[in-house]
Amino acid sequence: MASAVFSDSRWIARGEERTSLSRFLFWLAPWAIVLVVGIYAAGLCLYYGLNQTNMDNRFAFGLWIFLDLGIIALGAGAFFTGFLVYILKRSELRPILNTAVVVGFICYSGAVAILMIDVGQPLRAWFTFWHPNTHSMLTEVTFCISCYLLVLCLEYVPILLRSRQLRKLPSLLVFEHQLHKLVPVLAGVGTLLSFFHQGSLGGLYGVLRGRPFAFRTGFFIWPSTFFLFILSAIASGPSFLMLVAATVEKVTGRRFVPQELFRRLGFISGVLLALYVAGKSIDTLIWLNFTSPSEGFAPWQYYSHKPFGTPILFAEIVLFGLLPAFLLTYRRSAARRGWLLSAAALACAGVLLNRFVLTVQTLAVPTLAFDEFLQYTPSWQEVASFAGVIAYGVIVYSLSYRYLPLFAPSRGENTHVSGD
Amino acid sequence: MSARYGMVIDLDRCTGCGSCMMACAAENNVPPLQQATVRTGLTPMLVRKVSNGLEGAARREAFIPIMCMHCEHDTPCVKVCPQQAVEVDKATGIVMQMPQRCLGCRYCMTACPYHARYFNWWDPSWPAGMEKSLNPGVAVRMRGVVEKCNLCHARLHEAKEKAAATGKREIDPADYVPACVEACPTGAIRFGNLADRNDPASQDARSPEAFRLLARIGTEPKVYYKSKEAWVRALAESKSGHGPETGSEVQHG
Amino acid sequence: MKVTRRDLLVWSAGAAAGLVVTPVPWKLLDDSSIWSQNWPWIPQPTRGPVEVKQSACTLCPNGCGMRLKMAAGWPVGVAGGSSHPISRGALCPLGFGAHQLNWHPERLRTVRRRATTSSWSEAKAAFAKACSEGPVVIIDGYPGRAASSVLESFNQKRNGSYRVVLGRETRALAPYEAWSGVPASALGYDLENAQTIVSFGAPLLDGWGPPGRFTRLWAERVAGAGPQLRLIQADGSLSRTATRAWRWVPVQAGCETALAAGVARVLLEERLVLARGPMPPLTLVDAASQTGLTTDAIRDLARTIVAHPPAVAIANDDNPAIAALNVVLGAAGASGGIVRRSKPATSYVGADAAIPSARAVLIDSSVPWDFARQTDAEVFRFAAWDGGSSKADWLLPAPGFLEELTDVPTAPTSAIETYAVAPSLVKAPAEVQSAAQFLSSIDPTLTTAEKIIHARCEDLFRGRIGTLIGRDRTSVAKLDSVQKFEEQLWKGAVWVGERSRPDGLRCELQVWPTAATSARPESWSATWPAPVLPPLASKLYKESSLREPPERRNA
Amino acid sequence: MFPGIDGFHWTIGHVVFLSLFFAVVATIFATVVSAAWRTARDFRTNQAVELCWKSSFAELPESDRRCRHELAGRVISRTCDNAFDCRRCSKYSQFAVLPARAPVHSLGLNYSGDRFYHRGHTWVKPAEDGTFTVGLDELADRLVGNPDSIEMPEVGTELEVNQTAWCMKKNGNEIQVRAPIDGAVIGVGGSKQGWYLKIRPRLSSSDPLTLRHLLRGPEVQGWLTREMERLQLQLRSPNTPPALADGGVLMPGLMDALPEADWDTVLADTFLGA
Repeated sequence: MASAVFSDSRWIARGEERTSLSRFLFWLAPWAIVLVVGIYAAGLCLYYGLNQTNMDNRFAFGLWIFLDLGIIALGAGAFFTGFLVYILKRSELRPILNTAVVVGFICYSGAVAILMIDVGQPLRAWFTFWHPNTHSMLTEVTFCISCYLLVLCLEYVPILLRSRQLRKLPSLLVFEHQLHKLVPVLAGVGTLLSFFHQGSLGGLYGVLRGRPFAFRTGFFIWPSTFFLFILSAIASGPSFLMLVAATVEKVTGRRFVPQELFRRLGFISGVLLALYVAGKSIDTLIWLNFTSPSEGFAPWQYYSHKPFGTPILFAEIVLFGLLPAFLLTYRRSAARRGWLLSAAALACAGVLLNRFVLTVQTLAVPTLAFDEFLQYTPSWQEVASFAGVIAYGVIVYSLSYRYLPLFAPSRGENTHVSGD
Repeated sequence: MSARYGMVIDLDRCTGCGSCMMACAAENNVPPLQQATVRTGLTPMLVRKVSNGLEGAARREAFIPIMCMHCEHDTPCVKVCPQQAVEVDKATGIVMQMPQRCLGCRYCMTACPYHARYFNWWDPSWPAGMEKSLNPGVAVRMRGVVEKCNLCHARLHEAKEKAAATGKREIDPADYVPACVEACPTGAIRFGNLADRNDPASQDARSPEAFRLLARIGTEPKVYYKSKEAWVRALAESKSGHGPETGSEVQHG
Repeated sequence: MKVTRRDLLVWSAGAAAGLVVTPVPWKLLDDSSIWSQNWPWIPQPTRGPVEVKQSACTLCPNGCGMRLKMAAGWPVGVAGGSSHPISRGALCPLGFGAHQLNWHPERLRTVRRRATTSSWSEAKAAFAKACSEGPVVIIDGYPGRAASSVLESFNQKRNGSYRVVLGRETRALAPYEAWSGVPASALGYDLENAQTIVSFGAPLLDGWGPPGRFTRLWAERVAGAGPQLRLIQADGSLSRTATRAWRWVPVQAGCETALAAGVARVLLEERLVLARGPMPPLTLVDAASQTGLTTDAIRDLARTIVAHPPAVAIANDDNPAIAALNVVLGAAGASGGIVRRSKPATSYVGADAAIPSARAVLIDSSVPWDFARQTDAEVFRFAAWDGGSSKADWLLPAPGFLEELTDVPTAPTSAIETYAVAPSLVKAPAEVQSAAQFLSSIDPTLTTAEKIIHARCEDLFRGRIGTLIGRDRTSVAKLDSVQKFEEQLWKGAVWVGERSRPDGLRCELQVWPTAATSARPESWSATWPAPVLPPLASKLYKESSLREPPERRNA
Repeated sequence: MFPGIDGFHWTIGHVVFLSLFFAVVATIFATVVSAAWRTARDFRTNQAVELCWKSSFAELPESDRRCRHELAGRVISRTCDNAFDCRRCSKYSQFAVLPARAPVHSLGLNYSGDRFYHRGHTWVKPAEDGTFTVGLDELADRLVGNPDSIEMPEVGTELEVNQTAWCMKKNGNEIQVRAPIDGAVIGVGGSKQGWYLKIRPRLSSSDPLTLRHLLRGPEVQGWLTREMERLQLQLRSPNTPPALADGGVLMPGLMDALPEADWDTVLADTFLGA
């Protein structure tokens, strides 16, 4: 009887081999501890206010905004894979689709959770829906992210309902079936929403006329960062999915994703990354030579503060841009799993560095002649909340992997039944 | 008749005494929290010390009061606030911050090139009994919202009420003087309606000695500075505007 | 009917969906945000009828005019009294937080005897016993008030000593008292008529005399109305006054004496002055090497000083060399220089002089907190706030800001006589008592401060000279009754005497004085006698780094 | 825009932005509502049972989805793509005429030729009066032994093929037995009676479609062989004693004998559970 209590075998999808529950719990335990500490830190911030952080009036955005921008960029794989599978009918990407949805769900829910701690008055967050300022990029971000999180939840529901125990309930099973048929609609909506909020997250900084390091001119109401953010997000999204899938394969010691699919993802990522690097380079040149000087800022100034020297610009464009783009698309390097994954990691690091530079360096460099370059070190509460979100992601993914058919091939179009 | 309230601060007359900061904080019920630092404080009016970067007998220093510049064009903070907690009052040109609507996202703070916006990092509190000394015209801001100079809007409100009570449509300019202007012992701050060409402040703003900080960004701030000294006027531009050789390395505070 | 798991799921899903269309979640959402706007722990300002009162700041001897906004009987805002003839609408930065001081966390509210709680009756018994056993010293930090005369007369009867602690502006005038016999407390600077002011480290723009007086004058002259005022600041560092001065003379810190001697030598050698004075023994080369300037720079400085007369030198403390320079310049007893005010004044004995052995020392609350003298006597310290680490045997809670009626005599350095009254505007806590009240309760024959103020008003009214400056200016001679005179004063008007006659001061100086004390560099907040700063001020100085926060407890 | 906001004014931006936003929100909600409505419709039109079955079928491992003709050896390899519903299979008649080549060996189980077998381990036996008797086959019987409790449908219940016909509980495991044929329940038996249900078929008993989807003859032999192989694999784990004799004979009351085995999986595979 004891084994029945402590065994979760009846929750594991039939025919799937999973490690023993004790090993699984042993794997989860450290993450759970990190998550609990993170929740405690977040609770401190909510109860005592943001004085628990090391942010200040100049560094009004800190680690958390970097985290938000970073994980939302990496989570772009969800909408982009959905777009490729459902809208462009690239069904060879199906095996990675469920992982993409779960990763997207984790990234977006984590980002929204952190945002709720980051704002000083979370109880008033809904004011944006009540009296929005439509000129603000943040309004667009708020609307799109909340809607897209809803979409991701709805995309996650069919996966969840296919868990072994839930599918025993006929109503849920039929609902799952019907919802699954409508998922292409959601994928379309998700694509639209993601396109706008990924862009608006870039626009968030690009419109800051008062921060010439970030300010960009652009097209109509959108600064160039709007488009660069979309490009970099969809370029790094597939790379991140590759990394997640490869990590799962490494941890479980099993293979779920055909090597061919890795290559395919890498190629998509690489081509987009190359496009992004080209766009970013043109944008940087325009900004250095026209936008910034016209506001009275000589561009060398931005790079005169350690550690934000020109090496950062080089790293952003060449080391984490051009190099992985080449490795991902070049036939011979892409054929080697090690090269492919290293390049994917570089691409993800590149997008993270870009978000870091835009959030942190923008605030650190002086604007007024008598400003000084400022430094900011996050407090333990900020770091713990940050780590908590990562732990949350690992836990949700691990649970999803263990109990939900993430990589099950059975749901191919051929075998999926049509109800009518 | 819409006004464009603004001010011209004569930096040659500013002795850096800090009376304006005190008067501003007292008028606007800024809590006397002792935990805050230079970077987390609430100083809607902040006097900063600047120098020409030289040492010894050639060194020159000046004081520069920084406050909300009430930008006229493309006001950075107004544009970015997601929920209309900042608005430019069309009748006065005052950039109004409404703490009751603010969710504390601090996007406006990153948008402001003058760092003139402050976040309430702590719950406002006063030593026991001191709440009796709070200015009844100004609401206390709660923790988690952004605040800044509203050009002593409560005083404008009072002046309007007074004008209305006496049946006048326009306020008497003498009735509306922000606390910092009133407090300055050297009269370095000249406040007035910049839209009125005869207003002394408006005339001062047009003098060749007048300048605005980061005017090239193009936000048309309504706070002007003036100085006879060229190195002080050079503060208008960013450090880079002149290249590295001017070395106007300036200490903060 | 049997409830299955499926039913439960369907019900909860239906309930969740149904809840959304009811007003409940939306109302909760709205209420939560309203709650965030009205957090109960956030203090709300007191509402009540608002009125404006004119008075004077009594926190230091400068007695600046103050305008108080009162709501429900409590002061809620402070501004300068613009009609005040000396302060002219200015206050020091600390004054803008004066109305919060009475609620300072370090406010004294109980009688304390060596850190243990005691009572007024015990304190009285102890002091009365001390009085009967031996002489008593009373130390006053703000002489000239009605309360001061209560303190003085208490001791006159008992053969005790009355000592005062004077500000450095008044101390700087001490040499003239020695050379002319005119009490330093009767002397002032006729800055309004000066054209060149050479300051030897005196913080003229940063807490010297009434804050409004020189800064206003300087601002007007800088702005170009009236002849330009040349402010030459000899200072060891680029002080606040030096940054704004017409010319900054960077000298070695503490070498003001040598610089004064050097300048005087040039003036006399080159016959740049009409007045005669003793030749300083210091050679120009020595003066140059001591001050770190070149001899040419000192020569140039001397010529610049006399180029634009009248000129006056201002010392930061009791420095006879600088006073001697004024004698050489002819500024002692001249228009634009050091003048004697019209009203006769008494000569005070400074508390710096050795305190005679006494049975007890009573220190008034106006004496700066850090004033401390080695004594075996029993010390009775009055104070409104606890500045920390007091050696006094008794700590007696005194009234705070505007909690008792007091009069405001002429400010130090003023060239003109003034008189004002600061009525009690704020309700004092029940436990406080001023030193004058304390002594009156021991010796009931003493006149109360209120009666003395009445008598002084009567004197001024009878004198029929001067002007009463309130909402408008009224000549005293035109007033019908002393009641009207008093009524105006109580409402915040200031009595101003007649202009001083420059010839009231004559200094006899045969030999160049040997340097006595060198000026102690004092913190900018040293002029603030209260042991604590307004909490708002200490907060702002911490948050702005505009100044070093003063090194005081709770500052 | 909404109540209680002072000084709010409409601009073109609001109109464009909010129309877009609400269009998106409306689409999302329409999707959910549509899915829910379709679900309700499926239940109303009795399509839910079929959908559930098809969904469960899709979850079966490839090895459990073999075509009956492969089991009978008529074709070499064929995966059923019709959810075991041969009544609608276009290929049925094409393959059914081929000669069967099933291996013949004793499995130690009794299977009679006059019964038709459902893949959910039930048999159907036609009676003279045109009704059918339904019972658990011997493999299921040996697995379950004596169930702890049985929940039978009421007489008169209309059953659909693959719908849950009755439920049994054994050692905390719930077993849902699928109905082998369409029809109304006219009699209820139990484990002691040796049969569980008497059913009057929806179509006439002579209609070829009534029983077409059920296994018979050599197919049963091939099917059971694979089932036994599966069971053998599933029950052979390091911490369970040999469950089956080398000859592959099932011992009765296997669930009681091997409480440690993963019965949830075994039962789900055996009874084509969800």
